[in-house]
Amino acid sequence: MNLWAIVWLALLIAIFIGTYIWNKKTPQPEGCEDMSECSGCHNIACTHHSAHHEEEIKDEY
Amino acid sequence: MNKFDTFKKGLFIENPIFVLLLGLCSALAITTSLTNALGMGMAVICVLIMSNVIISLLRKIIPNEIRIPVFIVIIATLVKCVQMLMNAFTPALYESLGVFIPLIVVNCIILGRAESFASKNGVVDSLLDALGMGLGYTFAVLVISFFRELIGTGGLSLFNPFDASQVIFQVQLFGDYSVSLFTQPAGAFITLGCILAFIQCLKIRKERKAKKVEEK
Amino acid sequence: MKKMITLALFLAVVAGLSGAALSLVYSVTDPIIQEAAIASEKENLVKIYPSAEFKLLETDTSEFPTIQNVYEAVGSGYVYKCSVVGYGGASTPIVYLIALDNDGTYKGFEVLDCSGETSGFGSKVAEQPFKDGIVGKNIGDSVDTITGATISSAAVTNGIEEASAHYEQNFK
Amino acid sequence: MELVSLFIGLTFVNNVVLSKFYAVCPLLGVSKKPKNALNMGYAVTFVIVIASIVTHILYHFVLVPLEITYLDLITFILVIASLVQFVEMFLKKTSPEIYKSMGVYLPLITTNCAVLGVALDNISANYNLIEATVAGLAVSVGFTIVIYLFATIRERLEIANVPESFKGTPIALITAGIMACALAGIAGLV
Repeated sequence: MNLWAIVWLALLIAIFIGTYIWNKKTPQPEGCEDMSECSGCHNIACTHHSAHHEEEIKDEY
Repeated sequence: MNKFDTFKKGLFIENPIFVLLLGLCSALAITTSLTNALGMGMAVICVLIMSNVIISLLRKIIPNEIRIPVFIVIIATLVKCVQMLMNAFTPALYESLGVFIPLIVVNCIILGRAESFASKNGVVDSLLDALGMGLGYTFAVLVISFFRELIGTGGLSLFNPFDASQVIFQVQLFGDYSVSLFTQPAGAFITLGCILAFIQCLKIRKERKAKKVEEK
Repeated sequence: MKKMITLALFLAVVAGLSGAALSLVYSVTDPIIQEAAIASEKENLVKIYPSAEFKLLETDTSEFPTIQNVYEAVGSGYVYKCSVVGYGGASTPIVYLIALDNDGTYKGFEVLDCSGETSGFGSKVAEQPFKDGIVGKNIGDSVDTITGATISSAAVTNGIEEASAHYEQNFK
Repeated sequence: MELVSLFIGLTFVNNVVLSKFYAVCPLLGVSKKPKNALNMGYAVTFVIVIASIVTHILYHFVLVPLEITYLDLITFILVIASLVQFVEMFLKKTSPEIYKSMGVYLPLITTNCAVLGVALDNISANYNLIEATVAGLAVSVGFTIVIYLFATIRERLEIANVPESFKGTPIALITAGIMACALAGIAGLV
């Protein structure tokens, strides 16, 4: 059981979660809210997907 | 939504490839032979079931902000485990699928089902949904590779994914009239395009019939 | 602040679990994969080191494009599997094994595939005279090319030099 | 010289979209207007080149020495995902107008098979660092060219009278198939 594996994984996940939250915190520049063009695809991981919008509304209330 | 409904939905109504158009990258690439398609389908089913079950078990514990990163980590771990197991126990299949086993991680089906279904429903529902989606994927991939292999090589052959020597069935229909374009990448696009067109045509005909019934 | 702690804690748990799962599966499957990797080359490796036990080494060979993989014959030497582009072009490379012994000599040389070369000329790399010109020499000595098949034999010797360079760099 | 043949090989001969099927989802999903397709191409180019450099360095200087090469897949996917998040945050902060044009496509790149595919191919073909960067560049240029051409063709398809059941994705797939045939024609180039 290689200890380095867990250390390296923890570091990587920390960086990813750090940039993920950091990116969520930075607000959208003013003229960019209506990313309407990207509606068709079902790619859940894409933060413009509808799933993320409900979540944002939930966070605000 | 009774249990059988979630299972059936994955197979036909919301088939990941034909309807939701997810995971096309792997679907087009590995459908050169039935064995590849079966092997890939089994791999996707394993990963999908494990990831849906684990995610639905953990859904209450995962803090909401970091939901997607944790899902990506879980799915990447599972896919690497499946890849290592396949490399050890089904080497022939592993060779033929090549880089597309690790690419299951970015296959939108897995993350899609994890995010939209498993993180909101119970374990049994997620399991059934994973099974439905997995079988839907395998069914779609088998259909595509059926056409591609039949037209491309003029014959159909299915080997046992676990040891390549054992032939399940092998039939050679029209050897010298085969259009070898269909085994090449170009054929994959055309086959999938025609299948989607056929499905769209069925849908349009059904709508037209429904409209006619309303007018009467 | 409390949010940070729960995130960090959760992160450590996820890292631990996935690291543990991965290394567990790795420890189970790695020997089997090694065994399979060796098995496919075994009948050729045994020709050079009849009694040795082999291991597939995982070393950085990105500086040496011709080296495909490196086997260690435990206790006696190292065998390099090289693939070079001969007269037959990139689509049919010459693939061969070159063995370097611990006592600094070329222990063995086996050509696995030179089907791309012109028969009677390039295919001479697989015949005995060329092999005798290699086996027994010290590592680093120049290997003379075959008249009439300079491209193929030069490609092979170039691969042998890369193997010896890697040998000097890692195992000397 | 063989860097150039590597470049041509990856850009045209085994183009990442049409013959290795690495990024079919973005090709069908997003490329409606050529200008947007080009913006997406720039975003993908930027991410792929950096990702192939970072993944190559991490693999050879962290994973191999520590003998944890079984972590390669999870390392690559986490590196790519955090790179995408970082680039998006960086664009949001520094230049809104670039973010306005390119920002839409950045989250898509995390699940883009091309980025991870290139990183894995660089390792399995055991390129050194320069070749890995050239491969990254070649793949992204190939991707951008294909997605741009595809967008222009699809623009015309909107006004062409396509049979009822072929409208939308089916006709797009058929066009991609024909493009793949054209590309297969120059297979012997390298």
